[in-house]
Amino acid sequence: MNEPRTIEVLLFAGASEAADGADRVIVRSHDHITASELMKQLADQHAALAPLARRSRLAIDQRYVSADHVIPSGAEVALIPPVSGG
Amino acid sequence: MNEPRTIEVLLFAGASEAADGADRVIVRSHDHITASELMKQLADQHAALAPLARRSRLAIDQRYVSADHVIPSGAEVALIPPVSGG
Amino acid sequence: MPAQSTTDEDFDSVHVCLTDEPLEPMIAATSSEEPWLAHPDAGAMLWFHGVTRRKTVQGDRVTVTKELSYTAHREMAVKQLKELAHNAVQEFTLHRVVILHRLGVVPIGQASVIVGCSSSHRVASLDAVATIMDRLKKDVPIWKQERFESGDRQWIHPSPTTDDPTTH
Amino acid sequence: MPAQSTTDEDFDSVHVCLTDEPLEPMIAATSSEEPWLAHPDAGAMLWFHGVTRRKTVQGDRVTVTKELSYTAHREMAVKQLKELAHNAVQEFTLHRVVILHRLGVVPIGQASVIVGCSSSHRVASLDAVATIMDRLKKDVPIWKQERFESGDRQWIHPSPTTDDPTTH
Repeated sequence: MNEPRTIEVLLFAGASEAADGADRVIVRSHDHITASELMKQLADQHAALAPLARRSRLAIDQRYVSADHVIPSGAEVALIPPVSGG
Repeated sequence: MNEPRTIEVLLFAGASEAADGADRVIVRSHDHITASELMKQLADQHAALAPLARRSRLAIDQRYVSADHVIPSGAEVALIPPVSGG
Repeated sequence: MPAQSTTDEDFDSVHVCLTDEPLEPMIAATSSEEPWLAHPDAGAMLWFHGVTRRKTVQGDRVTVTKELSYTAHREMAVKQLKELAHNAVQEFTLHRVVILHRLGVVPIGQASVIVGCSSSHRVASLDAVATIMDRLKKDVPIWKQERFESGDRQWIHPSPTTDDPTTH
Repeated sequence: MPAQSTTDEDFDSVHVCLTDEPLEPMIAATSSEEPWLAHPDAGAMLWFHGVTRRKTVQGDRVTVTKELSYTAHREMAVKQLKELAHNAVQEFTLHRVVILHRLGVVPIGQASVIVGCSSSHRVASLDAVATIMDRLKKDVPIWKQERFESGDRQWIHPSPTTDDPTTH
């Protein structure tokens, strides 16, 4: 259990800009990781994303998830900064 | 003062229908008459209009007037039953 | 508000029309560029269409309307609609207001009234359309006659206790 | 609501689109007969246009926008817009809902979002448009970048304390 694993996180708008225009980043993580743990690792490993990540939500397979949601392997993971559509 | 006078009152919608389709009626009245007095005389002299007149407003020169408004000679007088536009 | 309280700019911001013609083509003719509501500082544009409805449900009773027919004290109605529009411009800080009302027979699915507003933010236009419709239905001397599938006809003169059942 | 709660009838009542093209011609193409909102029992149809505004006033400060540019998590945004529309149909007893959102550059005076609703009575459509816009701006993964006349560009990520200044 808790095998090492990498998770790809999709970036948009200001988050993508903070990552020099990249549309995704890789987070080194492990199995059975929760959404809140992943957010912490994302901020630790990609410092430029930290300020906006703190105000963002995580979407797994295109649904917002709660902090204790365990991220399934193979799922689409997206960092959703505060939205401003309309 | 209080010379005899006739006042033409414009009718619309259900009021016109109640007056057999007439678009106006004549009310025998006198000078210095107020809106509420005219409404009473209208109902007395045109019984078919009485029920709807009781629920109507009077417009003088295309403005709603209060009960004690004195009707100027030569003014346009209209009976405005409850409206239902829109 | 009396007319002297309206400025030239205010006058230009209002378009009011009472007509025997269908309203939809009047809107369609301008809708792609929306010149009636357009303004560089407008962030919100709202168009309300009040349309003749087939069915009216009141409790267990359903009545079927064939068509509506509208009449008005035309001159007074136009004056009041203009006043209503100008007041709304002031009260809700609107850029533009359009009020169109159709008279005569209005078949099912067609508009009897169209109200358009533009404003910097959406809440102002939403509030303005709601208020304009409320006031129009309370004060403007326009009346509808309901014509049922059964052949019956009835002028609608709502009282506080018997509301207009065909209202939009 | 999950997809299984929507019926076939409900499905037909909703039209959602995320596009890189201007929205106005899409509406104009259907506006004279309004098939998207038309329903024989609809007494009210409402179209809201959220439009790019030139000036934004915040207290004493006025900023001048050159244009806005929108991006999205497209697949997720479409799913959420559909869900939003279906929920509104149920919640407000609507006959039809249309939500169109434009992506890419939106010049001054053009619509970034258009929401249309039809209902038996006007209050339902007015409430529905207000609610749909509130929820869209809170939850749907679409972002705007403001591009100023000065050449500056800024992604808008509103927080409870710093609202989106360019909001409609």
